[in-house]
Order: sequence, then structure tokens, then C-alpha cells
Amino acid sequence: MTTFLINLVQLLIFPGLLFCVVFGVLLAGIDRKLVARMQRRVGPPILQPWYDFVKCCGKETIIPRYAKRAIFIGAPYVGLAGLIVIALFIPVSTYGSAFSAGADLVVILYLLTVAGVALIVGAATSGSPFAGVGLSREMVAMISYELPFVLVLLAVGRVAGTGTAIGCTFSLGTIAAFQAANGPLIAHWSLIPAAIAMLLVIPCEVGSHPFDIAEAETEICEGALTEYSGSPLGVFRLSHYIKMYIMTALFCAMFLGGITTGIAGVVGIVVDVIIFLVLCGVVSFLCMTIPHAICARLRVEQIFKFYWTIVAGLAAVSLIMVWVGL
Amino acid sequence: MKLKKKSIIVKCAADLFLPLASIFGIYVVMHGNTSPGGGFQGGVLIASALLLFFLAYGGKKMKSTFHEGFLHSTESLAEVVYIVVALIGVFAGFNFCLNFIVFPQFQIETAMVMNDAVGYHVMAGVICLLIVMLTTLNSDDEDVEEGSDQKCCK
Amino acid sequence: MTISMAHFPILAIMVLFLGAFLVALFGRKSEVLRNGISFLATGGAMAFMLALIKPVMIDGEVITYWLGNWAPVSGWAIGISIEVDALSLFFGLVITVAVFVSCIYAFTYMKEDDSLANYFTLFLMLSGSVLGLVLSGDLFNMFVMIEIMTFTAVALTAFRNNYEGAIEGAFKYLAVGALGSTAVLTGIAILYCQLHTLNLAQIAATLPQYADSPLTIMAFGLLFIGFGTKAFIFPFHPLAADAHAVAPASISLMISGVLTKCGVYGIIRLVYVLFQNVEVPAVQYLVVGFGTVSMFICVTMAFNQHNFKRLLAFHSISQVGYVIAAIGLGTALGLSSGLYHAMNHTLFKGLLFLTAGAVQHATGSLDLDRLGGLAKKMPKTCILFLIGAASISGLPPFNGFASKWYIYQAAFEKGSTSGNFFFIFVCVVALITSVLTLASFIKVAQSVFFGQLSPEFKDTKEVSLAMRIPMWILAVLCIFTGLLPGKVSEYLLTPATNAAMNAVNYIDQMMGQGYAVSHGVAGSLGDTAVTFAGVWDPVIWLLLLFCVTCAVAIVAILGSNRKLGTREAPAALQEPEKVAPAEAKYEPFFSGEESVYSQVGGSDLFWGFKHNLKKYFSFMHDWHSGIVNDYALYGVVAIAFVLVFCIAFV
Amino acid sequence: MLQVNYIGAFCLIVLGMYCMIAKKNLMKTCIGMGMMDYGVNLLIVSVGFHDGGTAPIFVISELSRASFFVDPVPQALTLTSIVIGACTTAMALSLVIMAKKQYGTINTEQIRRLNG
Repeated sequence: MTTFLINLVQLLIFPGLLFCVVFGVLLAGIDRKLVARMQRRVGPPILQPWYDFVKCCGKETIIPRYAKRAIFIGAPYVGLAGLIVIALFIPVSTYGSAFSAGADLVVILYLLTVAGVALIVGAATSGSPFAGVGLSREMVAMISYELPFVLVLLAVGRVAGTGTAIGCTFSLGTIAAFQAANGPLIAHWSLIPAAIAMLLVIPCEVGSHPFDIAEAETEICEGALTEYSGSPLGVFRLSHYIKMYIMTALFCAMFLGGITTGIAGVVGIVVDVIIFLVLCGVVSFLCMTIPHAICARLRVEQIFKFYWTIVAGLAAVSLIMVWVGL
Repeated sequence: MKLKKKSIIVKCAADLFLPLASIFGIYVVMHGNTSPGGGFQGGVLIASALLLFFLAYGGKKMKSTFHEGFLHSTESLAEVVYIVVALIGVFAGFNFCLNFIVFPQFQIETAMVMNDAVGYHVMAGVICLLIVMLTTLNSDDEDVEEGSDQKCCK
Repeated sequence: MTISMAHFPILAIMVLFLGAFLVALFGRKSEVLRNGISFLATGGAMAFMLALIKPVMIDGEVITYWLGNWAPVSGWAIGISIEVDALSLFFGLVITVAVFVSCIYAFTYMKEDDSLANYFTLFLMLSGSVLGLVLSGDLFNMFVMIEIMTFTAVALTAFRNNYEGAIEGAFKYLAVGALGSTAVLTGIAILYCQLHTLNLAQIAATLPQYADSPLTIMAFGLLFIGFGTKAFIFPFHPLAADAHAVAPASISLMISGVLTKCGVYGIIRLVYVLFQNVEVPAVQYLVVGFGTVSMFICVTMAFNQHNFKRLLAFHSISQVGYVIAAIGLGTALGLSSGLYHAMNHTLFKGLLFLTAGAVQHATGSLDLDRLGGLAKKMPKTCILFLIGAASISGLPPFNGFASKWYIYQAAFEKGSTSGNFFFIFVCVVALITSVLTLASFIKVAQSVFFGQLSPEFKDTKEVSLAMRIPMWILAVLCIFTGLLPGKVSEYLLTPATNAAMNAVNYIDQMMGQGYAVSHGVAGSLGDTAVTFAGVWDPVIWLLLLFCVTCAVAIVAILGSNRKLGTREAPAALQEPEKVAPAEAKYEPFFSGEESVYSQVGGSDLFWGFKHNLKKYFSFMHDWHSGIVNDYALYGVVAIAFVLVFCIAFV
Repeated sequence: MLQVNYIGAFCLIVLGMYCMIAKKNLMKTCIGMGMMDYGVNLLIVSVGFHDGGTAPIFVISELSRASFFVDPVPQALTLTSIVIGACTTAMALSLVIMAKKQYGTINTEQIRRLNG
């Protein structure tokens, strides 16, 4: 019974639903504020994303003529739930992950796809040509970042798995343990290109500004979200914020693990978690805020070329270096 | 190559050799279980007698003499017989396709029955095939030929 | 009178052949009789196979059976044998289930065609020959069964001969397939020349003595490429694409779900049992290389397609590429992941082909550029399609993901333990292929089921329940095998893997105890224990997803307590030409121009991706020229390549 | 003596393949398929042939250690293979007939509606 209650708390509060929503919204708010400051604007209040979400939820939902109602309404919720479940699998500093037995890096790669597919299916069922173009671009973005992402995962898995019987691992728990023992993986110099590649993958996965081809409102009227209104739209926005948290947390778990105070007990865990969250914020600033402030939006084919040549090249260099034992 | 009207020589030769060909085929089928040859070869031999018939009497006569539909439907009967006879082994407590003597007084073994079934199946199948091919390929030519012949006569 | 378990395999085969001939005999007039016989035959075969699970899979027996009681004499196999170990039974089960489903589907799907007795006769013969192939213990019988299989499959491909291209697809399949058959037969002749036996177990026992002889290696190359032809590996994949696109959907299921599995089975038997050379690095490169190339090239080819079933056909080969790459790894994990994916491929690809058939049945078209918006008209088919698409593109928690996850683990582990970068490359290609598969099915979903409904198809009706039942069978199996990888692995994969890795047991059961060791067959291959580099528990994930979805939904419902809720688009939008006065408040937004039909067609999607690779895509388009000579050329080149590779490196 | 057979078989197979690759006529493709079949059949028969052996027809009592005969199994295999080849050829020819009806030609260059 106690286990069940603990699981329930983990599911709903930390690191599950509530925490994801709060921290995701905070990250997004900070991001907007910082971008505004970098552009010498005052910028919205930090809680603006939350106000947006609440306002959306209060509005009427209109279902387009061609849409299949159940899919149209259900897609955002499934996508959101899928994202929150990922948060349960990612180890949060010394607190560890809630259900580490459930999934590994490859599974997380695919669970992120589930969220993307939810958006795509929702857009597809709306029947709008804008949504059609938007989903096509979303899918191209997915293809683009998948290759470097995979290469990074394999490189990390190889390094973190050096101690295991089969010499490689996909398990986040093993990666965390390796970093706790040997220091963060980013200190492993052959993984630095992989870390840079991963930093570049994050904004595309999240769909933040220079890579937001799927929602390019100036070109294709919000793309995939064209026909959405009311609470489903709010939920999609919320998923976007939560994705920011999940991707940065994944980066921290993969490359910046093991940065802890070493204090035992509850206090130590709380401090460690706070450090972890600060790191998330820093990563978010590096990979999302700065490009957002300084870059113009790329075109579809540019994104594909960029990811399959430069970013994938970085990751591949890292993988090969790891492989030959550097 | 077009064949002219059936000449009497071909007809006579066919009358002479048709029974021989058929009997040789049947011989091969019947002795398939004890000597070289067997159902398939015998069946093909019998069926090839059809070609002789075709040469001598032409497509129309061939179609009216050999009942294609009947052969076509009984062809699968032969296969069913084969499988059922082969299954006797299973139900008698032995293995599939086991060869044993059914009627000792006539020296009839299951292998022989199976052989005959194969022979019939092949014969029916090949005859059907030949009829189909010969009629699709030659039916038009024959009509034209006959028509032109009549014109010449008139 | 009880029939012992040993008779079940031959009865399963014979019940199908008997059914075929009975249909030919009695099924011409009466539809009930025809369907009844077919149903009983396929169901009976499936029942026999299911009954064998207990002794073979769980108790680990190997059923050996000598036709006509011609048991081996002084160590020489003189009769024709049937040998069923767990590997054969695994494929037997997959095949009979697929055959059964295809059979029920065809009752309704083929209703409007004529000469159906011929269809069911050929269909049952095809099923029987396929089952005979996997259960046979005799190399030449395998060849005969392959030929019957090819022959009937060609006839069934051309069954709807009024379809555009049906004849052409069938002819290409037959002509280039003949290359594969020739290769198999030549391989068999060479093996016979050396060993003077055709029995699989005896060959397996005596072959290691000749392992280094060039003749053996040549035979291996020929048999490999021959079975590869039957699995339609690269460069034989255009045949599959042509045949699938024109065959009836129930036959497409057979070709992709069953015939390719025969090729896979042949390759497994070859490298694990017959030649036992899967541990040789060159053989691993060969098998894994062919698998990898097939999986990548076919998935990119699918981007070019405009025909629903042709697209599925390319994906089919792509998935078979996964299977072949996995079995070529030579580890226990690799083999079991390959088997798992082979099974899953039959299930989800069968499902997808049947939904394609349903779409064809309902609309009469398979053109991705013309269809659209059918989700509204065929909601149930749409759900089935989404299940199949999610499975094939590897979305958790469906079965495609579970088996692909196994494959990644296997490739990564193999690369890591052997220190060979090639296998890591394979792992990367497999992962990328998976996302490309997803993209491709997004394309199908958008251009068939979602988007706007074309006015041409506004009267489309949902297909009948009789057609949906077989689809649901497959869909439910897809979900179950995905949710319970542990159970599948315990009852099906592990026994099959152990059987394949343990050639000694296979030989001994057939030829008598100690036969293998006396001929110098060295123990079983490798370690059959399986360790994973990662973790994946679909049940936990699903429970969590369910809980979180509930929580989100509750929050959403509580949050929207103001009586706004959701509503359909107003009538003004539904019928643009007559604006209802009551909805006048929407007029400022919806007035103006009438809405026009504008669907983003399948070929317009993924522009950014295709644009960057347009040289590659146009080259591949020209390369698949559709001329039978070209395909024969690719086939001959492949045979030559494999022979040269084998002789040079094995 | 036997080498001639093997070389012949090889030549037949290769000729058949050449025929399938180079000849732009469906009939010739069929002929190529047939030639490959015959080549393999020749190979199998040659495999079982022993120079100076007799036909493998015996009753059990006649059979002894000293009896020297050609291997009967390859002959059975060849027979089966010939039957299969005949079926394949028949099938291919009927497909050619139908292709001629549908397309009006048997030139492979023009029978390529399924491509790309």
C-alpha cells in the first residue's frame, strides 16, 4: 500500500504531472523573458505561458468539418500523457527515476516520437491543407534530428557501459551510476562533440524558434495547430513546454550526471535536485534561448541538410572516437 | 507452320498407333510400382496420344471426343484418392505413405493405387492443358482455313 | 483409434492439400461448400500446429517422421522425412495463423470475383506447400515445396488478370524467381555431389568435414541467394513490389507474411543448422549486409510510391531486411529478435494489407493521390490501420516496437562485444529506417484516412463485419505480442532459438543418438543465454500512461466546468452554400469564398527530405525500371556477387 | 568425358541467364528460363553418373556389393525438376499470351507499367 501511495505521489506530483507542468511552464516563461531582455524588450511576465494555457482552456473548442472527433480531441491528451510518462523514467540527480525498470534510452527516443505522432495525427485529422504542410514539416524535422540523436545515444551508451559485462548499455540507471562513480560524461573529452550535437538536437526536438518549421506562423498559419482551438490547443502548448523540460533533463541525465553535493539524507537530495534543475535551466538557455534570440527561422530543406551533415557529423566523430577507444 | 486438310495417310497412321500409344501408356502406369517409369510418365504418354488424334482429326473433333470438363473435375478426384490412400497408413497405425498390401489375392499394394491415381491425374491434367492450348492457338486459324478452302471449292 | 502426436505435422500439410483438391472437386457450384472446406482445412492445419505447442515448444521434443516408414539404414537416410523442431514449429504457427486469417478474409473480399474454386484451390495448395517447406526434413523436398509455392503464388498474383499490370507483375515474379529456384537447385546438386544425401540432418552432420572445400562454399552461396530470392531481399525486391501491388489483398498478405518467412526460415536453417557457419565473420557480413541494404533501400523506395499496396510491399521487404540482419548477427539475442520480428511482421503487415484491401473494396482505388479523408467514412478500418501503422513504425507499446527494440539491443551488443564498427552502423541504419518507416506511414495516414474527403468518394461505406473480424484477430495479436514480450519470448522465441542453435540435437533426433558427435559436429553454437543492454517493460509504461491520461483528463474536465465544452463546426461551415441565419454570428469568419477541396496529397509530403536527396530518389526511380531484363540482370549480378564473396572470404 | 557434361551444364545455365538479361522478347525470356532449368538438370544427372555403371534396375536378390550402377536418386530428382520446369514454362507461356492480349506486344521495353 505504501509503495502504491509513493508511486501515486511520484506519478502525480514529483517528478510526474504537477512538477512537469510547473517546471515546464517556468522554463518556457524564463526563456521568453530572457529572449525579450536580449532583444532589449521588457517581455511578458514569467508566468505568461501559464496564463496562456488557462485562457486557452476557457475557450470554446471548434471541431473542423473533416475531423474525426475522437482522434482530434484525444490526440493532445495522449501526447501530453506520453511526455509526462517519459519524465518518470528520467533519473533526476540523486533522487533517481521513479520507474527506472520501465524504459531505457531507446525507449525514450521512441516515446518522444509518440508525442510527435500525437501532434501529427491530430493535425492530419483536421483536414486543413496548412495542417497537412505543417505535419509534413514536423515529420521532416523528426527525420532530421533522429540521426544525430541516435548516434549520440550510441556513443553515450558505449562509454557508460564500459564496466558492464557486454560493454555497452542503454539503461539510464547504468548511465547515472557510471557518472556517479566517474564524474559527468561531458568531462570525457571524446564525448564533447556528441554533447554539442545533443545541444543542437534539443531545440529541433522541442520545436523552438529557429527550428520551428512545423508551426511557422508567418508561412503556414501555425501549421499543425491551425485548426486547433480551446483546451486541446492549450494542451498542445503545454506539451511544448513540458518537452523543453524533458529534453533538457535528458541532456543533464546523459552528460551532466554526478554533479552532486554528496550530502546524505533528504536535504542532500533536495539540494541535488535543485542543482539539477538549475543545470536544466542553463542547458535550456544555451540551446534554446540563445538561438531563439539570434537566429532567423531556417527553411525545411536547410534543417534537414544541417542535421544530417553538421550535427550528425559531430555525433559520428564522437561515436568513432569512442569506438576506437579514445 | 500450318497444317493442310487432314490427309488420309495421317488418319490411317493415327488409327494404327493410337491404341498402341494408349496401351503403352497404360502399361507404364500399371507397372509403375515395380519397374522404371510410373504414374507421371505413363500419364504423359497417354496424353501425348491426344496429339496424334489432333493431327489426324483436328481441333473440333478432338473437343467433341474428349470431354474437357469431365477430365478437369475428375482430375482432382485422383489426387483425393492419392491422399486418402496415403492416409490409410496413418489411420492403420503406421506412417503416412506406407506401402502395404491391401488385397493379398490380387497383389494390390497401396503404392500401386497411388501410382494409378497419379497416372490418371497427369493424363487428365495434360490432356486438359493440351486441349486448352491447341484450341486457343489454332481455333481461329482453323476456321479461316476451312472458310478459304470452301471458297476455293466453290 | 488414437493418432499419435507424430502424425500431426503430415496431417497438417495433407489437410491443406486435401482441402485444395476437394474444393476443386466440389466447390465449383456451391459457395457454402467451398468456403466450408477452405475454412475447415485452414482451421484444421492451425489446430494441428497449436496442438504441437505443448510437446515441442514446452517439453522440447523433436518430432521425426519417416514417410512410408523408410527409416535410416546404417546411418544413411534413404527416405523422405519430416522433422519438426521448435524452429519449424514457430514458423509453422506463424504461417497457419496467417493462412487462416487470409482465408476468412477472402470469403468476403473475393466475393465479386468469378472462378473462386480455382482461387481457393490454389490458395490451399500455396498454404500446404509453405507449411510443407518449413516442416520438411529433406532438402530436395524443400525445393519442390518452394517451386509449388512460387508457382501457385504467381498464379494467384495474376488471378485478377483484368487489373492493370497483374500479368506483368506475375510474369516478372515468375521469371526472376526462376533465377532463385535455379540457384537453390544448383546448390542442392552440388551438395548432393559431395555428400550423396539429401536429408537435412545427415547433411548437417557430414558437412563440417568439408567445411573448407570450395564446393561447399559455392553451395552455401547459391542456397543463400536462392532462399534470399524467396525472401525478396535486395536486389530482388522489385518483384515483391510488383507482385504485391497487383495481387488481391489476401494474397498480398500471403506473399509478404508467409512466403518471405519461408526465405527467412531457409536462411536460418542454412546458416545455423546446415552449414553451422554463422560464427564465421564473413558469413555474418554477408547476411547482415544484405539485410541492412534491403531495409534501407526499400524504406526509401517507399517514399516514391503512389500506390497504397506497392508502398506496403516495399515496407514489407524493409522489415524482412530487419529480420535477416538480426539473424545474421549469430547471437542468441540476435536470432530471437529476428524470429520475434518475423512473427510480428506477419501480424502487422498482414493487418495493413487487409486494411488496404478494405479500402480497395470500399472505394475501388488504391491511389494515394486520389484518396483522402476516409476516417470519417470508414472509422473502424481507420482504427485498425492506425494499430497496424503504429506497430510497423515501432511506436510503443505495439509489437513492432518490442521486436525492433530487441534488434537494436542485439546489434549494439554484438558490435560492443566484437568491437566491430559494422554492427554499430547496422544499429544506426535500423534506427533511422524505423523513423523513415514512421514517416512513410504518416504519409499513408494523411493521404488515405485523414485530410479532406475527396468528393469522388463521398458515398464510401464501411466494410462489412466479416472483413473486419480477420483484421481484428491480427490487431489483437499485434497488441498482445507487443505487451507481453516476456511471455512470447518464454513460450515461442527461446525454444525456437535454442533449437536453431543446437544443431547436434537436431541431427541426433533424426539419425540416432551420437550420430552428430561421431561425425565431428562440435557441440551447439554459442551461448543461448540472453542479456539485455537496456530495459523495457511495456506493461509498466502502459499502466503509467493510463494513469496519467486519466489524471490529465480529470483535470481537463474539472477545468472546463463552464458550459462551453466542445462543439462541431457550425452549419455554416458544413454547408458553405446555404448559410443558416441562426449561425449568423459566424458569418464574418466564414463568409466570403466557399471552401474548396484541397488535400495535401501523399506525393507532396516530406518535400524537405526528398528535395535534399532528389538525386538519390531519381536514381532509384530510374533503377526500378520495370523491365524484366533489368531485374534479371540485378538478380544475376547478386548471384555472381554472393558466389565471388563466398569463395573469396568465407 | 564427364567434364564435358559439367561444362555443358554451366554453358546452358549461363546462356539461359544471358538470354533473360539481353533478349527484349518475352518468349525469349521464357526460353532462357527453360535453358537454365535444363542446364541444372544436366548437372544433376551428371552428378549421379558413374562411368561404366549400369541402369539402377534390380530385384533385391540381384543386388550385391559388386553391383555397379549409376546413382538413381539424381535421376528421380531430375525427373521432378523436369516436371516442375514444364509447369513453370506452361505458366510463363500462358502469361505471355495474356500479356500479348493486354499490351498488344511482347516487347519487354513496353511491358513496364509497374515501375519506380
